[in-house]
Amino acid sequence: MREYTDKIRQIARRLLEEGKVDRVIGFKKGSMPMMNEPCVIRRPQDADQLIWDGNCGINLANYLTGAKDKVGVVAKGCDSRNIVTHIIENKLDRDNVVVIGVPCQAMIDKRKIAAAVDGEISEVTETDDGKVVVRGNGFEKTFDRAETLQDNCAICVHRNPVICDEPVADPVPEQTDVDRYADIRAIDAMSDAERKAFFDDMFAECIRCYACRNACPLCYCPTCFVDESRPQWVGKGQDENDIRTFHFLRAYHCAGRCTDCGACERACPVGIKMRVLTRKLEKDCKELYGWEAGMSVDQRPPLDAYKPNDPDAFIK
Amino acid sequence: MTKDVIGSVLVVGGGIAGMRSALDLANSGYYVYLLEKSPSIGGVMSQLDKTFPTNDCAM
Amino acid sequence: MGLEPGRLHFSWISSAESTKFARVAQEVTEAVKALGPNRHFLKEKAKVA
Amino acid sequence: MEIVRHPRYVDESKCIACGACYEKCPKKIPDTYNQGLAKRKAIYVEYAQAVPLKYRIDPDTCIYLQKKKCGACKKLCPTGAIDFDMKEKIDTLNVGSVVLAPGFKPFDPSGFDTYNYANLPNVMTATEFERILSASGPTTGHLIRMSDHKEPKKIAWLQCVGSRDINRCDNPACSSVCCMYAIKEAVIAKEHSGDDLDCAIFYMDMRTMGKEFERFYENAKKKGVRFIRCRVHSIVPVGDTGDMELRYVTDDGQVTTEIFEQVVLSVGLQTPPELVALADRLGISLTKGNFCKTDPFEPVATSREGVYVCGAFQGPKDIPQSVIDAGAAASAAGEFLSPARNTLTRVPEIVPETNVINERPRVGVFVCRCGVNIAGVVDVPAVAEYARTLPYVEFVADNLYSCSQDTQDIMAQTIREQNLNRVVVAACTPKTHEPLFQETLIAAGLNKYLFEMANIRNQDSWVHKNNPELATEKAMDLVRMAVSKAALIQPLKETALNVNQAALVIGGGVSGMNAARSLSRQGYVTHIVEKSDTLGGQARNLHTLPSGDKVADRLEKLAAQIEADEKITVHLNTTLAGVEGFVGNFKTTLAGNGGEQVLEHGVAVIATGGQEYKPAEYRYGEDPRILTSLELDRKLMDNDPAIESARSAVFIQCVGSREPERPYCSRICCTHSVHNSIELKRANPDMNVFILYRDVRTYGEKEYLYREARELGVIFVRFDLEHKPEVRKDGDRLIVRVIDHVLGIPMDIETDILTLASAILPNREEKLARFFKVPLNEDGFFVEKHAKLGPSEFATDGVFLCGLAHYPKPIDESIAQARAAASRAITLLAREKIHTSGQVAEINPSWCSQCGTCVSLCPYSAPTFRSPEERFWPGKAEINPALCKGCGLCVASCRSGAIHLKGFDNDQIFAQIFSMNEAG
Repeated sequence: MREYTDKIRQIARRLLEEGKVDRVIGFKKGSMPMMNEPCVIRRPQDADQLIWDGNCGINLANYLTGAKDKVGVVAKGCDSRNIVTHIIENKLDRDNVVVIGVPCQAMIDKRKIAAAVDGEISEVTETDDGKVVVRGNGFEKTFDRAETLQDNCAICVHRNPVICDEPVADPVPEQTDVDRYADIRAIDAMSDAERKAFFDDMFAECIRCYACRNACPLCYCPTCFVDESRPQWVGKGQDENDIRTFHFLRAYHCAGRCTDCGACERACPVGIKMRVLTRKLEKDCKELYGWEAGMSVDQRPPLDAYKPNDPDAFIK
Repeated sequence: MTKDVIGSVLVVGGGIAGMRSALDLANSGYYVYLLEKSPSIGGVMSQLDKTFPTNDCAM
Repeated sequence: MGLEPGRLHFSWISSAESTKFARVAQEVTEAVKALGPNRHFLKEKAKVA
Repeated sequence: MEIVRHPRYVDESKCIACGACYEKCPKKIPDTYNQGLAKRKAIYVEYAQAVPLKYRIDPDTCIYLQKKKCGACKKLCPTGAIDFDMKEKIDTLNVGSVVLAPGFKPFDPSGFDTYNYANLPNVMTATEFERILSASGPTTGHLIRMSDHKEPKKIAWLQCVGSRDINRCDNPACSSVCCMYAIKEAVIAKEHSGDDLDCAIFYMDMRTMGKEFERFYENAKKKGVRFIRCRVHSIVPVGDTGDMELRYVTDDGQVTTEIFEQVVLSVGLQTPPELVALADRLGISLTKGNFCKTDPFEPVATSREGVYVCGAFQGPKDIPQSVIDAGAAASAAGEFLSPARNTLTRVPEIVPETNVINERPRVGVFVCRCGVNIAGVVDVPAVAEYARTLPYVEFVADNLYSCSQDTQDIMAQTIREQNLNRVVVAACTPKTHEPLFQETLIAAGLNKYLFEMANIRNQDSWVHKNNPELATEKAMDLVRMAVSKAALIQPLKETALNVNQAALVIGGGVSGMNAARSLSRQGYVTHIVEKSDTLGGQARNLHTLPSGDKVADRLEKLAAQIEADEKITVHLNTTLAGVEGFVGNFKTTLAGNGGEQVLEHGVAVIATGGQEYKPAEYRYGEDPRILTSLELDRKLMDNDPAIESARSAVFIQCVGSREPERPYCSRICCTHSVHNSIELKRANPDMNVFILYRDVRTYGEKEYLYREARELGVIFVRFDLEHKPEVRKDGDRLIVRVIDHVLGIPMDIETDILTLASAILPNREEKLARFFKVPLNEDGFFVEKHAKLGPSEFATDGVFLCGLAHYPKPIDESIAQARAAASRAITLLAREKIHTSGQVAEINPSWCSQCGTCVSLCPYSAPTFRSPEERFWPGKAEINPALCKGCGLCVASCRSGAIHLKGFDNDQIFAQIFSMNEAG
């Protein structure tokens, strides 16, 4: 991780010095453990604020939406795919962005760690041999890093940046033996009553704070459908139907575009696992159209285009 | 070619060819008489079920 | 998403396929009737005093 | 011209197609529209979608007209439309030109006793079979056979019935369309009855030479349709089972018998005797096969000036080709009449429009009785009474016939007197009557979009005729829904755009030149852009046509005409560097001759042609005696001594065509090789000429050439894709080995000329496709608007297509398509202004997120991004109303909800839905 941090600082400094970018977006150490903050560096001398470790999960593509100046951005696999989607969807000009590509070694999940220890955590360190050491008020606990990963990172198959101008390191091996959709298949296999119960349970805690939407790099509409009043697509209250409408529609808006960066679940204050919705659609897009989001700047998502040979088995 | 030609055309046959021809002429600024011996236009194409290669409905 | 199967139907029907349209409409109506009233996602009607 | 107007015995201006007469007519006769497979009455409309939808009495079967009895229809007709006293009328028309499109008659196989068509109910013609497959046919689309109404499990098609036959009938020509329609019928039959239906097509040569046809053929094979190359001699009934036995010889020479439950005869196209007589009266010449005689360079001109021909009378052909001809004939007639354009057409008077914006809605509801059609079931006064109670309704009336002229006048007057600003008509279907009522609104000075229709006939009184109470209740629901929407509708503006009167033709080959000449002859300034330094394109490489014409001579004449034409500017050595704008207002940047030039034009014709495939197979390039077809033409043109001295010549067909990597037929090579084989035989009758082929595709009257070649002693040897000929060199000798399909043994042919009939390749004009936002297909040819109905135009308005850029085709067909493209372009130019529809999508830029989904999805390229430099809403998407068709695709796809469809706004639709909900 140390090498990554050094390399990122070095690249950022050089880009700023050479005037190739007006600013660099990356991460700096947060005031609390496992709470790194996105930060914007505008002067070469500030580049040393930048860091990299397993707590850089926030999708920085979110900060690029509509950028008009020259930006350098630190991007892992999923971030880079969202940058691609941004380019496709006119949120960003490819010529305006310098991607500082980080071959990602997966992010750790602060909630998993916090749940596994008692008491306040004061320090978390990752060792070179794949351990996570957590220290707090009167305790120290060591985890296998692999056990502390974010859910989406554990099943990630695109850890290396798709587009990259300034590589931070050589590509890491991609995971090839993961099953991304075991839980989705289980839901698919449920009866409608079971499925309803599953979702009843899943959404029971939702407080309609829209943190998932706000964290998502795909959600950039000037006015979100939930905020429209003519027509009022979704009621504003806590009615279960409105909650579902919000989540299902939001997932559909991400169909063929979601890179499973995990921003939504990370942002959720009540721990709703809404990635099952986006991954169901991701699975369908892959199976029906052979499509994975954000892999190429030349192709639009499958739902944005009509082809005569599109599958239509559901039509009688 | 005489210069005082009459700006109208008689189209004989109201099948697909006759209809297309009549429409083109009418839209090009000529008065068209479309002649069809049966009581409605459409010709043989209207009797077909579907048309290849798209298997579109012929109607 | 827990919507009962059989409440959503798709069909290609050309403008000339009146019989097919009638048949599909019948089938859908019967399928939905067989399901009975919708049990999921019902929103309670606001009670006006 | 004198024309005979046959009496309909029904007054068209009065008939409202209510069907009361049909209900009561006692006379049942065979339905000719359904090929006699069903019954209809003596008073009838041909089919439900017939235009005009007016009844007619068949005088030969009507009881009254025959015996002066009955007359039930006259008593019953609510509008008094029946008039038994109508007489034949002879009208004299003065016309400037005549277009003949009289079509064809399917061959009648009753005369073939071995096929037993006249005796066996389960032997039917392909046209009859179409009706069986059709949802509107006698069996409502159920595939059952006639004898016992059983679903057949095995169906055979026999090809070339009444075509390519001089023994049993005198129709030597190929009908061009039967192979494809038989395959289509087999595929559709399988769709109807499931994959286990056994379909077998017995054929001589499979002629699938049209665009996308070969793929369709290959797919049919994959779907299990059997193709058996054999001409079946006879159809023998199997006892009284209704089944039939066919005897045939398989490819390996085995004689086989097989039993089928249904046999379809693929009957050919022929010119009926009455047409031959008509041609005689008009003094136009016919071909040997009784088709209209034309010149390859003037494919739609008859032998008489001012008389043009199109469709199957010009030669046996399919729908796209007929549509192409039709455009060409229209263009030819238009060129002939150009000085008299717009002298006889009429312009309607314009009533000034009242401004109703910000007025409180005042809805007028007109409930139509439609005679007894609606009022017989629905309680119309009750519905009208109910309508009066609805919000914003200021006026209600019920009419006997809303669509009659006098009612229309009264409606217009009422709208004025009552100051109505929204109109709802509860009547029949908007599909046929909306335009009529909109005219009434216009006449009353209202914007035509302030109109809403409730369909209480087709969707109510007709379907619920046994339940009047329910029907009345439903009518009220429909009216309430319509009124709730009507209160929210707004007047919509149709913007008028000027159409730049210049045309741009891209490509200076035969197609491009013909398109340009047609445009210029109709009075439009035209520019030809040609990338090379001469006009003529691929035709410059051709020697002669089967008609005997020297292509070079005709080409020279054409090019001279183009160059002398003051309205045509030719830009040689020029390509397109960019295209901006849209229909009526294109701005194209031409690059060439050391500079750039911007051209403004209203329409564009793409005629960029194709090229010859340079073979990688058959040792091409290794020996000067191995030629492509065009290289042979060159030798013939140059009178190369090698031709005269050759003792033997071989043609190999399908070189690069109909192969897995290029799965289309190049259409012209069979005719080209057969024609050249005749040329060789003529030059040197002792020469041994072989044509190695897969299917001989000399479609239409080109079949005569095939026969002539065989008569001259040209030897045809068939091979298949798995056993392609091999070419080898033995010292100086050039040897072709092919497996003889009759003997099944390899045969070596020593040859002095080996001609490879190589494929026609598209030019893959990807840049051009991007410029004009038009698509290319997998093979690299341009994709037309509609395979059947729009072969010479693109889905993008204002852009047209012809020649090899569309698909391989011979010169006459290219010329026809060039003129068709011009004809379609002229219909746009002649309008001078285009009015956009009011019902178009509109983007609210403050909600637009610029994601580009609409831009990507729209089939008409209507949404685009504003320039990033624009002062207002830079970079946001906007919709060009001139290109928008109002389909709503973008509206549905917009995540941000920024797009709405005018006339179908969310609030309007929701109002309708919510007011439906009250129905309970």
